[in-house]
Amino acid sequence: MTMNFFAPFCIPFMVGAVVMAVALVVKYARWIYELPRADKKLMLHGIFTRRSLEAIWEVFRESLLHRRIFKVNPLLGYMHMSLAFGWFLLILTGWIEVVAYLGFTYVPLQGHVFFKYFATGLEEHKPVFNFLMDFFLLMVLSGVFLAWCKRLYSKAMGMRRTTRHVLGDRIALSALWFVFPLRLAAESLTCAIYGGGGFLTGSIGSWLSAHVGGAVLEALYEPSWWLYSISLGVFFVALPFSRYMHIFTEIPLIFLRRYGLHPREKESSFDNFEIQACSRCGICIDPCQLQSVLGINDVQSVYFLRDRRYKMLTLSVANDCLMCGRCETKCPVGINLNSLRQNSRDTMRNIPDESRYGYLASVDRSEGEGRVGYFAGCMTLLTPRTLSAMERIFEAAGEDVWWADRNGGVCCGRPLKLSGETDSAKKMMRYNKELFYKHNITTLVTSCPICLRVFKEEYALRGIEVLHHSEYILRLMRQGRLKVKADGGKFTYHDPCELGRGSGIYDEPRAVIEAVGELLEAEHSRENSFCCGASLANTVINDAQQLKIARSMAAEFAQTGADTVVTSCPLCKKTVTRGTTMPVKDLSEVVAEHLA
Amino acid sequence: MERVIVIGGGIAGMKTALDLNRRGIGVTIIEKENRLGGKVLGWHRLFPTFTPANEVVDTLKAEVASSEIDVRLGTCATALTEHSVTLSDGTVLDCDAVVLCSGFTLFDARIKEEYGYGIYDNVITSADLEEMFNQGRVGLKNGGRPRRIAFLHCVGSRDEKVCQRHCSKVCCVTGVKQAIEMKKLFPEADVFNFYMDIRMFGPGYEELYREAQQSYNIHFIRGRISEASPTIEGRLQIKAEDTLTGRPLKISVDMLVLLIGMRSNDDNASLAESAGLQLAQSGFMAPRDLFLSNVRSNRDGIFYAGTVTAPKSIGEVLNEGAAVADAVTEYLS
Amino acid sequence: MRRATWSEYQKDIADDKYYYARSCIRQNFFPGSERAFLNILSKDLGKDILDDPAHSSCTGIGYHSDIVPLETIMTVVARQFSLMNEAGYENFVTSCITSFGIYTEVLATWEEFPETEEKTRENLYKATGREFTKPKSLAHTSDIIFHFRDLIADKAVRRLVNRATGEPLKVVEHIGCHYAKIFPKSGIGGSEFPYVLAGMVDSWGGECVDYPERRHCCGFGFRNYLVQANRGYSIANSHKKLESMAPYHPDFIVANCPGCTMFLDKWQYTIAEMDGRTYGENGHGIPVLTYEEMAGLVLGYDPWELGMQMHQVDVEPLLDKMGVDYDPSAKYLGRNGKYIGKPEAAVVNGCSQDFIYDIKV
Amino acid sequence: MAAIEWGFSINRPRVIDVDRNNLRKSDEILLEMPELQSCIGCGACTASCTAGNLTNFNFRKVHTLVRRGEYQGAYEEMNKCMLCGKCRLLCPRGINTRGVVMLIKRKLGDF
Repeated sequence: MTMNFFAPFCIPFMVGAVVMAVALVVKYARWIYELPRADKKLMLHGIFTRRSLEAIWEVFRESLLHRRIFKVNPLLGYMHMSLAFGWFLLILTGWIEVVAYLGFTYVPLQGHVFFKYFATGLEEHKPVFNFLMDFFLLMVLSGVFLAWCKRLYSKAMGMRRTTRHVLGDRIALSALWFVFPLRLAAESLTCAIYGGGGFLTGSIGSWLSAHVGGAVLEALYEPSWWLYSISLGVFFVALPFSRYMHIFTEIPLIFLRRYGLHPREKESSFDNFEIQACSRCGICIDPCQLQSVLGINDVQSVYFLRDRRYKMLTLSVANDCLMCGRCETKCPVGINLNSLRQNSRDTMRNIPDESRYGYLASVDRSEGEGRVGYFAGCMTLLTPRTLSAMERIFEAAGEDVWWADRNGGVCCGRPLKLSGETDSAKKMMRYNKELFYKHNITTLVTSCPICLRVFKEEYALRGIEVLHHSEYILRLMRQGRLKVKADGGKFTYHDPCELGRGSGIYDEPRAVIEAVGELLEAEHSRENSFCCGASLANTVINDAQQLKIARSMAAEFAQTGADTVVTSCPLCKKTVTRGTTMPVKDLSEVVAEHLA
Repeated sequence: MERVIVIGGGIAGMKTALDLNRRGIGVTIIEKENRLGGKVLGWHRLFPTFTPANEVVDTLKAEVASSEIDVRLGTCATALTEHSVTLSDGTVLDCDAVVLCSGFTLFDARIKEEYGYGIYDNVITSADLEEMFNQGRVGLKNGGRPRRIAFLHCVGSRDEKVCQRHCSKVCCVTGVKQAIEMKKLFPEADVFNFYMDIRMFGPGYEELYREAQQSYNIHFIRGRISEASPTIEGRLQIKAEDTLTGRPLKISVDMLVLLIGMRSNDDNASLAESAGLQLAQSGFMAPRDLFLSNVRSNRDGIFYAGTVTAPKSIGEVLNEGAAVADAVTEYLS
Repeated sequence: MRRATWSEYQKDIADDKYYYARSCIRQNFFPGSERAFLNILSKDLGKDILDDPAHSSCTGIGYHSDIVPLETIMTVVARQFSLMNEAGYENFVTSCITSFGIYTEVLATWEEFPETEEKTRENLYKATGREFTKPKSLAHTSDIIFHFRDLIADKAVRRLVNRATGEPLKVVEHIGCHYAKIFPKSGIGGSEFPYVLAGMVDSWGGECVDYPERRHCCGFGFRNYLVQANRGYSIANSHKKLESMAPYHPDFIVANCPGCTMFLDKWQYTIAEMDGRTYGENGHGIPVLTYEEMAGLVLGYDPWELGMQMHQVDVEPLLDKMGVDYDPSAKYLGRNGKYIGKPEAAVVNGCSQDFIYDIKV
Repeated sequence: MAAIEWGFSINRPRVIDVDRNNLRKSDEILLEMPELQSCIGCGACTASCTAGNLTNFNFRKVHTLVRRGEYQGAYEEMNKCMLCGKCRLLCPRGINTRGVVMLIKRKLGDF
């Protein structure tokens, strides 16, 4: 049997499909071409390894099933899964159906997509396909329905806020909303006139033919296919230029990530994959305290990525972020939101200045001779109780200490790096690194998580083990060098962003607290803990706003029934103190008070 | 019936008289002007709430008018004892106690001639500015709108050179208040306040100061103006040190407002001599002590209320009016 | 300008019988001025004034440069008084503002700290065998001219007006710092609005200019000038004043301090040579006069007789404006008709820098 | 120029001449961050300053000068700042001092 696979209404769809294909190929080719040499190498080394297989499995899990969204929000996960996986299955089953009817012959793309239209002359029907196609269509439609609901009542979907979109997105979104209802309409009308169809299209078709006049059906028949084709075409044209780019981009991203690519200190081509893999689902909005506490709603990661993608990023958006990492842990695509924001800031602010910080050259105000170095950090100098507590702990453990900055030192460089002045920050890092080597330390303890993070991530200290004081204290206790006595005190613990989400240190401080008293967890703790609001990463919000965040986050501590809030960051300590009437102590203070 | 003579018909005098009268004591107010109200009459709005000054004065005046208080206008006391007051026309009034509420004198800005008050057209005092507000005609002498206005704090206060060591207390917040009022009238103008210290002692004052800085963008420069000179465009060039940067600073302004201080009345000395009262170093009357007897003089039967003893804000003056009535009642019983 | 308060700052000025103390700077740089002062007093006004050859410098410059100690200068001052006593005079007038400041300061010190006066008497006696009594009145010579300003106006042959337009001449009056800034009560009109020169200008038909830097020091500043490396500070002060007065187009500057007259005059030359900047009309400097010269011109003295050829900034434009008859060819002839030499062409007198320094563009 | 070796030159005045200074940048800075105007000059920022401990960098003085229109050298001075944030913790007026540093650098630098 020969079939004609062309009708004029196919044109919008065909044009759309071609535009989309060309745009995608051009984009991906350019991004890959522009990848830094090192990234290209990683890619080549990774392609023919099992990482590619792992990537395929991840693509299935994440791009089709959206497992991570399920984890965050099952209803939202179902919506994405039904749309993505349902549509995928429709396409896949459609192809099989064509093969089943026509055997292995060449059928043009529009032939597959509009098979129902072209296949009205078929003599036999295969009910199993009718059923499956209708079933998957229903599945997609249920997703569309949920998407509509999400737009209208985001709270019903478990989201307080949903993303506000740009014009391109709205066009694509509207087209997408209509694709499947129009498909349902077109196929049902076809069934009404020609018969066939499954439980959905077939039933609607029979009902239509019974209740609607033949002339009306005839009149609606062609236009319905036209509309379906147009909505598909519009969607495809808009896709590469809208957020729907994520549908395809997440796939190469998963592969590249498996090969070890990641955003760098400076902006690079790889960032394109991450930025355009953002579906603007808006999951990052709710965790953001700037949104929930301060009502700032144009700076969250989704908007940041959008602005950066469309090259309309402003300093005030790039800088207005606590970089607490709460959104990053929730991102279903696993985009490195902080790294991207960081390298945007670098692009906007980094000015290499050779003469800068020339005054550091001859500075060395350190004292002591020990192999264990203690770096208080700038902020700890403003929380002298932490400093004296550390002194007592070192003494109790009999540790010989080299005090790097007790008499005033040089900043670790992270605050400057956070502000985007990357190259200048390196000078401070180089200075401190040389200072550490000069004094031959083997262990570097710091009580400031901000310093800790940069020591670990940037300093590359050979032969020097970097520890946060919580890790160090726990080690001393486990080695039996530090004896503490528990006294039944009730503590709650605030996870500093840079220590918890930033450096993955959650258990050590808790273990230390449990050794001296009872630990009562706040509602939001560990990965979910709130930021205190004074993060050095944010240079936009004012003092009143910082205080508001501090008060809102500290409210939870009182509800735990604890007597004391413990934290292990001098900045958090200062800030939480402003937000609560409860006593706030650094971990080291609590330990020093409980020395046996 | 006992009779108390209250010397001075400003807010302190009126408040004192009213509170005594309410206790059934006969009161005579002696006021040198031809109307009651004192210095507050010349004021437009009061810090820090921008309350119209006449709300305070008119209320007190109406209460006095509807009471049995004997008011003698246009005459002043030249001598007093605890039992009598001699008036300028030679009349001697007998009484059972005297409350001295004769207030203060505004510092004459012409003495600080380097600021050019009375010499250059647009150098005015804070009192002149209130007068302008009252008349609703604020602006330059030629009717123009000022583009840059400077306020100078501590004119005639904390200044050994004019023998006024004391702080006049209310000028700082007046300067802030007037700066805001000027900024409201002339939003396009830049306003600079030159100060030595900013002393925001009362409730809401510090908040007002901060509002002036943050919401009204009023520039505060820590440094005393040394001199004002005319420029060829008819503006005033003023010089000061920006002490916070350690650099001299000069700036041309269209208007210079001198925040004049409170000094003691010239006749305090003669009154004090006639009654054997003690004067403070500042020339103000010295109360018996600054704590439990701060409205009593060193002589029984003679009392003080208001700014006759030291610069005070309006609220403080009114409190003293109430306090002195209490002290007088106690004395008479 | 409304000088509201000057009348509150008055001082007693003797009417006759003056003992005259010369000024180091004035007699060196403006020698005609001191002669003119003596002539005006004795000849025009018929007053008794003694120019005693025995008196000396007050050593004020040395004192302000930390070279002459306080005790020494007090003794020098005491000697001058002693000479005055010896000559039978009681009214001390001094030609120099620095000296005026010194005498005022020394008298005030003796008043406040009588032991210093005793010590001075002892020192003077030990050194010279002299004793002294303090003068009855102390005045600066500009105070004397101010005192007789109306008499001079009566005798005037011309006024401070532009002959061509009939407009009053615009005058910048500059008062030496030590005239009244140390002791405001010692100057006529006080320190903020001194009236000593303004009074002369008012009486003689001119108009004073009140410009922003009116009060500023000329920049002499003793050590600032005496040490070459510091002269940048000195000239910066004159520069500031000149920049500030230039927009008012003054016809001339008059000062009562010899140092100020000298510096406002000579620094104009230097600024013109350094920067090519001049402040007067037609690319010339602004003529700077002593008040004796101003009085002399009003009284009809010959400008070369007054020594006005000694100025760095040429005064001829001013003389022309005032309609003064003078012989241009006699400018550089001394008292006996002898040629006294002529200064090089200077930028401040309208000569281009390119010409003077032969600059190849 | 002059062929005479004077041994001195006319010293530049140290005065802050507000009339001559161009206040546009200063106004822009205050418009973006009005809270800077509420500085009371207490010096807590400078006292705690990590960079100020090692150099003559004086944050309070530099931003005060900038507000008066004295921009000369302000960018270079602000470049001495390490942005460590101690000052922000101490400012009694709650001024976002780190934001001020970045703002002044942005307005007075070329970016």
